[in-house]
Amino acid sequence: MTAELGTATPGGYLLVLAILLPLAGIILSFTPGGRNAERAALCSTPFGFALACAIAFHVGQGGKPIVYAIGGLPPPLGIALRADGISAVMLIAAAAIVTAAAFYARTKFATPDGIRESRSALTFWILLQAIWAALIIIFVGGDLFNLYVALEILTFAAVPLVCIDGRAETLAAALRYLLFALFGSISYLLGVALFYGAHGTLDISLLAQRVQATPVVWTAAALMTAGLLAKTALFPVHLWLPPAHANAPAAASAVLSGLVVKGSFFLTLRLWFYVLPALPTDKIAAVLGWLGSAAVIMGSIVALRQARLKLLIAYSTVAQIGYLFLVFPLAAGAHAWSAIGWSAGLMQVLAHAFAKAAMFFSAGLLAEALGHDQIARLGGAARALPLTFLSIALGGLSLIGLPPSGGFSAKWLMLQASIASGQWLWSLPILAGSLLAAGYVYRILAPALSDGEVSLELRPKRSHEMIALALTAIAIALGFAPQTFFDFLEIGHPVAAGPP
Amino acid sequence: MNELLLAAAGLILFTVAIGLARVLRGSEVERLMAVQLLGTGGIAALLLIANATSVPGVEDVALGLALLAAFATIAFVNLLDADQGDAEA
Amino acid sequence: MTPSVLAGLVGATLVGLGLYGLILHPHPLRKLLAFNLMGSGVFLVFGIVARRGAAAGFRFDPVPQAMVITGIVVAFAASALAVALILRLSEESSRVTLDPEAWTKPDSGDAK
Amino acid sequence: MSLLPYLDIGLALLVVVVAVWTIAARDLFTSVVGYVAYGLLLAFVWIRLYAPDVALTEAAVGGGVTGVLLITAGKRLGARKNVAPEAQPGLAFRLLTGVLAALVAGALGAVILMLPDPPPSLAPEAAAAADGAGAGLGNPITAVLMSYRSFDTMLEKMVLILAVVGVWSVGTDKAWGGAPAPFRRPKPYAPMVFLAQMLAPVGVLIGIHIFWTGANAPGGAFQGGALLAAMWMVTMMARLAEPPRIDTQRLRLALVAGPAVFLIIGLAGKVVAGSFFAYPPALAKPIILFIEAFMLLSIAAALPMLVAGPPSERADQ
Amino acid sequence: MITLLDLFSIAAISAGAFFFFAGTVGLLRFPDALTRMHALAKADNVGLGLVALGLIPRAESALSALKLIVIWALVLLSAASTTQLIGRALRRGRK
Repeated sequence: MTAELGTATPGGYLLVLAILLPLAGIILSFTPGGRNAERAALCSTPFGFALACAIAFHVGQGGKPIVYAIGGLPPPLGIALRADGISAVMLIAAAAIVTAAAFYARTKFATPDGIRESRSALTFWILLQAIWAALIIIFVGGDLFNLYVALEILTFAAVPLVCIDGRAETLAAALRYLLFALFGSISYLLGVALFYGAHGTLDISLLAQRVQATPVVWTAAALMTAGLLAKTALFPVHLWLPPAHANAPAAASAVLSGLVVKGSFFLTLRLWFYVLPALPTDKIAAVLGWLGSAAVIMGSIVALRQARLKLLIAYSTVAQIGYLFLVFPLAAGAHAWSAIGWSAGLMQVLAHAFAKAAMFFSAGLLAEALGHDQIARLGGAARALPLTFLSIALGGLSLIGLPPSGGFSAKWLMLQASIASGQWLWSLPILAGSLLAAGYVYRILAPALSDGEVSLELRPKRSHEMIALALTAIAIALGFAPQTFFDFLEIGHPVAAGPP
Repeated sequence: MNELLLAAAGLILFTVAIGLARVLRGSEVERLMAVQLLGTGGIAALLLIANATSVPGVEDVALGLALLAAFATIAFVNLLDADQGDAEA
Repeated sequence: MTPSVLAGLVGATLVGLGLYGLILHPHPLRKLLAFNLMGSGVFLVFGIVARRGAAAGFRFDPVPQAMVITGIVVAFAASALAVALILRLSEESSRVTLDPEAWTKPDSGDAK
Repeated sequence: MSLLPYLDIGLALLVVVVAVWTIAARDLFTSVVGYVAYGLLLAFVWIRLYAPDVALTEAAVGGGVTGVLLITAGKRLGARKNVAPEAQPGLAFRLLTGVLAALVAGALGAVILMLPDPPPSLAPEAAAAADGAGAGLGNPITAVLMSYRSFDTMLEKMVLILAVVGVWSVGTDKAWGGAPAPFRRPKPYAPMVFLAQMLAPVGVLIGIHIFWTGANAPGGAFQGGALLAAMWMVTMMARLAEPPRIDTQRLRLALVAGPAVFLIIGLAGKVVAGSFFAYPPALAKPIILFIEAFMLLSIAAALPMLVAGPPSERADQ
Repeated sequence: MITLLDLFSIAAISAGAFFFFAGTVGLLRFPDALTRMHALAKADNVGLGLVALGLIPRAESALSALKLIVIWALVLLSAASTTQLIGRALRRGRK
C-alpha cells in the first residue's frame, strides 16, 4: 500500500510548483501593489499554462497518475497531491481560460494613469490569480481537508469579484453568493469530520480502500454533496448564480461561469467516483440525475424569458450545469457504457467552460460597444460587430449541441450511454435541453441578424474579439477530439480499473 | 478535593447562568454587563474545572479570556460615543 | 454519557439550530450569526472525533484539533468579509435584503 | 460518584440555551450579544474536550475579535433605521425549515453515536513521527499545523490575505489607499485610555508568551497573534493609535510576511531536505519557530484590518 | 490526607463561590441597572480573587501561580474600566 502511495513519482514536483506559482503571484501583486499586480498575473499565466502542459505530458507518458507527498510525508499523516487524466485536462483548461481572461481584462482593469494603484485593478488581478490557485489545488488535491481550504480560497476570491463595481445590486448578489458558498463549505466540512471520525484518514485513495456502506459514510457523503451542490448551483439551489454571474465584469463572469462552478462539480465527481466507488450508488445517482434534468429544463426555460443578454447566458449556465449531473447515472458502476458516460461528462465540462467563457467575453464586448445588453435592442448589431456575434453563434452552437462541436460530442455520448445502459429516460432531458437551448440562442441571434441600426459607443478591440473567438474555436475543436483524448481521461479513473 | 473544586465550579456556573438570564432581559447596556459577568464567573469556573481534571495550559486560556473580557463593552461604548459625538456613522 | 457523546449531541443540535436560522432569518447579519453557530457545531464534531482518538500517550488526536484551529481562522475571515459587505450594502441602499426579486427593476438594462 | 457528568450536562444545556436565544431573539443586537456570550461558553466546552489549544483560539477569536466585529456591525445596522422590516416567513415555511433542521440534527446526532469503536486515530502516527518530522515539538498540534499539514496552514494564511483584499475592495474607489475609519471618532475617554495603556503592554507580553510556549505547550502563532491583534485593536479603540493607510508598504509587508516566508522555506525544503515543505531534522524546530514568528506578525496585522473594514473617505485623518 | 494548604484552598474557594452567589442575589434583587452593576463589579471580582488565591497552592509552578495573579489583576482592571464606561452610558441613556 505504501509503495503505491509513495512519496513522489516522476514529475510530481510539478504539482507543487503549479500551486505555488499563482500563490507567489498573489504575494508579489499585493506587496508592492499598483501595476505590479497586473504584471505578476500576466507573467505567471503563461508559465502556469506551460506547467499544466508538462503535468499532462507526464501523466500521459506514465499512463498513471503522478503523485507528490508534501514534506516527504505520505498520507495519512501528510498531504498528498495527485494528478490523473481529468486533473491534467482541467489544469490545462483552467490555465487557458484564466490566461484568456487576463489578457481580455488588460484594458478594463488597467491602473489608470496618474494613479499609483486603483481599487478595482488591484482587487481583480489578485483575485483572478487566487481563483486560479484554488482551482489548481482542487484539481490535484488528494486530501479532503486540504480541498476544503481550497474551496474557501475559491469563495474568498470569487465573491468580491462579483461586486467589484460596488453597486447595491451587485453587493446584494455577492452577499447572497457568499452565504450560499459558506453554507456549502461548512456542510462539506461536516462531512469531512465524519469521514475522519469513521476512518481516521482524509486521503482520497486511502479512504477509497477503507470506506464501507455504513450510516456514517452515507451521512458524510450526503452532507458533502449537499454543500458542493449549493456551490455548484444545481437546481434547486441555483438562485444565487444568475445575479452573481450576470453582474460581475465580463472577464470575471467568464471565469466564474466557465471554471469556478466546475471546481465544486469536480469535487462532487471526486467524492462519488474516487472516494466512494465501492458503494452502491444507483439511487443517489438517480436523484442527482433528476435534479440535473430539472436544472436543464428550468434553467433553459427561464433563460428564454430573460431581457438581458448576460442574465440569459447566466441562466444558460444553470441549464448546462444540469447536464453535468447526468454523468452520475450514466457513468455509474463498471459497465461497458460507463466509460462513454464518463467521457460525455468530462466533454460537457470542457465544452461548456470554453463556450461559456467566450460567450461572456463577447457579451461584455457587446455591452461596452452598445452601452446596454438588452436583447430587444440588439437589432442590426450583428452587422456592426460581426466577429463578436460569430463567437456568440459558435458558442451557442456548442451549447445547443449541434455538430461539429464539443457540446455535440458531449450530448451525443450522453445519448449513447443512456441508450446503451437501457436508461433511455435520460435522453429526454438531453434532447429537450438542446431544443430549448436552440430557442434561447435563436433569441439572441434573430434580432441581431435582423435589419436595424445600432450606434456603437465604442468599437471593441480586435484582440479582444480574437480572444473570445479563440475560446469558441477550442469549444468547436473539442468535437474532433480523437479516441486517445478519451483514453487519457480514463487515466487513474478507479471505476475503469475496478472489478466489474 | 477535586469534587469540592467541581462543586464550587458548578455553583459559580449556576449562579452566573441565573444572573445571565436576568441581565439578558434588560437594556442593551445591561446585556453587555451580562457578557462581562459571564467572563468573570466563567474564568473562575474554568480554572476550577481545569484544575480538577488536570488539563494543561488552562491558565493561558484564562489569561486570554481575562485580557479580552472588556472587549465587547469597549466596542459598544465606542459606538455609543460616536453616535452622539458627531451625527453620522 | 461521556463528555464526548454529550458534546457530539450539542454539536448536532447547534448544526440544526444554525441551519434553521440560516434558512429562515431574512436579515443577512442574522444569517451570518446562524452560519457561525452551525460552524461551531461542526467544529465540536471535530472536537469529539479528536477526543475519541486518544491513543499512544496522547489524550486526544492532534490532527482534528489542528483542523479546528484552521477552520476557526477561516470562519472568522468569512465573517469579516460578510460584515464588510453587509455594512456597505446598508450604506448603498435603503434595503438590506437578499431577495433577488427586490433587485430586478424593469429599467436596469444597462450592463457594466 | 462524580459531579463531573452533571457539570457537563449543565454546561451543555447552557450552551444550547444561549444558542437558541441567539437564533430566536427578536432584535438584531440582542442576537449579537447572545452570540458573543456563546463564544465565551464555547471555550469551556473545548476545555472539557481536552483541547486547550482550541479553547485558546476560541477565546481569542470567538470571544474577543469576533465580538468587536459583530457588536460594531450590529450596533451600526441597528442605528440605521433604514433596515426595512422584512416580511417574516410564513408559518408553513417555518415549520418546514424546522422539520428539515430537526431531521439534519437528528441524523447527525444518531450518526455521531454510531462512530466506530475503537475509534480510528492518527495519534499513534503523530507520536511516531514526533521526533522526525515532528521536530521534537512537545505540542503535537503545533507539529501537525507546522509540519505534517503545513500546506494547509500556509493556504489558510493566504485566505487571510484574500479576505483582507476582499474587505478592502468593498470600499469606494475614491477612498482606496486611505486608512479605514478610526474605531472611535470623538476625543478619547479617560478610563478607556487608561485601560488600553494598562492592557496593551501586558497583553503583548502574554501574546508573545503564548506564541513561544506553543512549541511545547498549548498555544502557538495563531493564538498569540490573535492576542496581539486584540491589543492593537484596543489601542486603536482608545485612539492611542490610528488605523494605518492601506497602501503603506509596512502594512503590506506585515500582512504577507507569514505566507511569504512559509512559501520560501517550503521551496527551499526541496533543496535542503529533499522535498517541498520538508525541514532538515536537525534544524526543524528553529525553522518552525522562525516561520511562526512571521506568521504571528501577519496574524496580528490581518485580524485588526479585517475588523477595521474598508478604507474610508472621511477626511479626519 | 488533608494538609493545611488544602484547608486554605478549600476555605478560599468556598468563600469565592459564596461571593459569586451573593453577587447574583444582588443582581436579582437590586432595583436598577446602576446598582446591579455594583453587584457585578464588586462581588464577582472578589469571588474570582478568592478562587485564584485558593488555587495558588495547587499551581504546578511559580509561573502558573503568577499567571493566576495576573488573571485576577486583568479582570479587576477590565471590570473597573468597563463599569465606568457602562455607568456613563447608563447615565446618558437616562437623560
